[in-house]
Amino acid sequence: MGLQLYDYILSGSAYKARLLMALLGVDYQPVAIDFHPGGEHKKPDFLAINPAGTLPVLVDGDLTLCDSQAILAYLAQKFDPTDTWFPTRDPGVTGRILQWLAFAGRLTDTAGAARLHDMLGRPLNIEKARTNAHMVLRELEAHLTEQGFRGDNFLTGSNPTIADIACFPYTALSPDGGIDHDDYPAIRKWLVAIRRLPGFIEMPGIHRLHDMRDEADA
Amino acid sequence: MTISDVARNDWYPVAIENLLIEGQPETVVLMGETLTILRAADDQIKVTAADGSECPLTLRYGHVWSSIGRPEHALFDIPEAAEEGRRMVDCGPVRVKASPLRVVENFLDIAHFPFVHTDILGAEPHTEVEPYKVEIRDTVDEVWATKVRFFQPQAAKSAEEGQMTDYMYRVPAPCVSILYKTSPPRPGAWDVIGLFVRPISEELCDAYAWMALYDEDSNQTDLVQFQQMIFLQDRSILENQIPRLLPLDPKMEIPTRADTTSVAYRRWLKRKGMTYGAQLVAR
Amino acid sequence: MYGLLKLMNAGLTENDQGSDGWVPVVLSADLPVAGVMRAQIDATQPLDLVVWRSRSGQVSAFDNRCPHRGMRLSFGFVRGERLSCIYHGWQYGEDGACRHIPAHPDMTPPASIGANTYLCREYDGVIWISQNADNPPDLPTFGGQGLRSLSVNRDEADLRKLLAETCIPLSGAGETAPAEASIIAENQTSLVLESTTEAASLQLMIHFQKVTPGKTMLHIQTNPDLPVDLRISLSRWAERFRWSAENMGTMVNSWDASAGEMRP
Amino acid sequence: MIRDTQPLMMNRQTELFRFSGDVSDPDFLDWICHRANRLGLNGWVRKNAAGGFIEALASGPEELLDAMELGCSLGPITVWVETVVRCPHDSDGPMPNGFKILTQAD
Repeated sequence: MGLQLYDYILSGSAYKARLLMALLGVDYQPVAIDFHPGGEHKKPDFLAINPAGTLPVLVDGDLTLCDSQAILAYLAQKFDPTDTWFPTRDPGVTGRILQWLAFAGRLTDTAGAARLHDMLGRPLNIEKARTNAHMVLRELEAHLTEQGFRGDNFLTGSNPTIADIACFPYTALSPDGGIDHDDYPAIRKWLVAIRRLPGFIEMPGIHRLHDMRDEADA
Repeated sequence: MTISDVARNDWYPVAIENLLIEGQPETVVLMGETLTILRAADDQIKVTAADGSECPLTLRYGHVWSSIGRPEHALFDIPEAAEEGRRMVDCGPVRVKASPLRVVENFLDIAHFPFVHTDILGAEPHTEVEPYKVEIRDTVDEVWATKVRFFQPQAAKSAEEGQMTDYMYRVPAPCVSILYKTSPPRPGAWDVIGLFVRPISEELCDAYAWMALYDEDSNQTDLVQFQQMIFLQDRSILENQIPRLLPLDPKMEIPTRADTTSVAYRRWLKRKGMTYGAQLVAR
Repeated sequence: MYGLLKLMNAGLTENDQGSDGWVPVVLSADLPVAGVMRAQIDATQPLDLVVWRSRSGQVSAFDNRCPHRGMRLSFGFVRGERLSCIYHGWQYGEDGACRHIPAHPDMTPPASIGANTYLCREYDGVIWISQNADNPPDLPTFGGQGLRSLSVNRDEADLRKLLAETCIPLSGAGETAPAEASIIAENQTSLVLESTTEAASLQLMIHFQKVTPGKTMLHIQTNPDLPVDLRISLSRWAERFRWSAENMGTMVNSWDASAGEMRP
Repeated sequence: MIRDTQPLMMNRQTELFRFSGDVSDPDFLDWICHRANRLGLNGWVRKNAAGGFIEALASGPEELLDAMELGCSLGPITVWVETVVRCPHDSDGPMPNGFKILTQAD
């Protein structure tokens, strides 16, 4: 049996796994979980798979992984023969990638939470979440600005890694939670760079780049 | 602000019937008023206003319907809901920071398919909207658009190539739109997709999608998530139209023939005096 | 001797009345080819604009509102020399005129259907907007390099005051005596900060964009050809300035030791 | 801003529009004129006092005449357009350049 991904179409975290598998050309079997409105992720059948009741979950044979960042690391290690998505030979590079994987969690807790509030009506102190999300986005903007000085388009270098995939969804989706990108020119350029990657797939709230289909101008 | 009678005295969705758990009240806001929905131990569902008074109640199409006023009419009928062989799918509420009327109007629009639902409901270069028929049916006081055809790149999961798909649209109430669409497994029949909108305020609403499909194969959750995917593609559009209220005076806009349903809907709202969620003077 | 580069022409004098009516909205490098962005300008009539760059590099600014059904054009996309609305794909040329309506592909739209346009000029690494056609651009010349833009939740006047009053070491760590920066030129849109030591001279030009009440965007340029670590130091200086401004305090007068070193 | 007038490739046609209903608000004429100018149509609009309706002659491509009908059928909030009747008009006389309001004297 191949890979199975317990998935929810509107989950930015599940999208991380879908996106990396698309970029790596990995086949998998999606299993849709009725997160909303059914709340299936908190019901016994699903809790038997992931007691934490969170999505996504990746199952590969006997292995079950319940954290989107861990899933990215696993997929890259197992399926990326070029060793560019999660290079581990240089401890400094590995350390920096792990730092951004942890940072992705802060995006989920702030911008991701604001989105769940605004989109699905989940209870939250929304003003606080938005303020905190802007603080996190300012950190990301500052780092991407410095990467730009170095001539690097991505979080840890000139190539994308799982760090970029981990931070991309909830940054790109933040307008769904009332947090726009007007103040963040470096983030805007980075989001476009990721959307231009060969094999990129979209999700609701992240439209594709229609400009890639260029037309002859009349 | 005062809420016009036509807005007050109508039915709105307040909950999904199946998801109400006995003894666990849910609260929602309907046009600024907080309502509590409770399935009691005797399995009876009740809707109560903040002052404790009981609100009108109708259970239909998988949803709990209520009102902050006194509806003088029964909830609109969807005859297809009673047809044998259909599968009912409740897709859940999605919140949108826009006028409920904008959400309904967008649901009536096909010209955006190639740009907003790319490669699903539409695809360039198949962008042309052929003339279709729109009428306000006075006998039932509803807006109908018929003979709507649009190119769909992948009408069914099994379909290899795109094809022209037929649609009909029906607006039986200001905050409700019903779409009829060629059923892939039964080419002669229509699948029915309803959008039931609850105004929270004039610029904020919850939209519940509901489907009655001829489909024996698909996984229920896959169907729900397909519909959520489509609606969430629309959501960022709806939240970024200026103004947030739906203009009843189109002075700042340029409707063309492809917008005929939109104009008919707005005319109908104007005639009914449905001003909740509407902008009266163009700015 | 990068630090000794002089401004070729700061373009600003104390008496300069500035370029009335022209507002900076983005550094050139932050609006790449086919880029589309939103810019808000706080004015008597607050503006919500879309600013975009065509394939050939031309920049344009319109009201951020599709004439068809009001969708924000900043969600749109650029193909060739046209901006398309994301909602129904209506296409507009750089002059704002509608060129194509996908739902009616055989019709040539009349020139009278169009987006409301603004003057948009790219000048010396910054993109400027004006509503006033009678007012020719008299924009600052700096000849510098874009550093970054950042938003600050304070009014422009507060920021200018803070910049004027505060001792701001612009030079990097490792200097024996961090120099104080002073404003050497200022006009209505911009100011130039200079910091000179024996080893180096640094200039920052800061252009102000009033975004909304209480919010200002700073578009910052520096001397050209600064090394990466110094640019990082200056970017971090800008962050510290923002922190200071937003927290009502005075500028923290110490250099972040983790910032880049300045090596003569 | 001055724009080059584009050549209209489509067949231009001329139609007479009659808007009836509660159309007495005098500002409706301005509204119609504004709409026609926005659509680049040539022609005129006037009040037919005797008939209690508004009539307009408009010339342009069919799609834009349709847009004219749609926009005006909704109109400003002070107006209720019950019906719009359109009929082709063989106009031998010169059409005005642009669109204007005809007063009773015209």
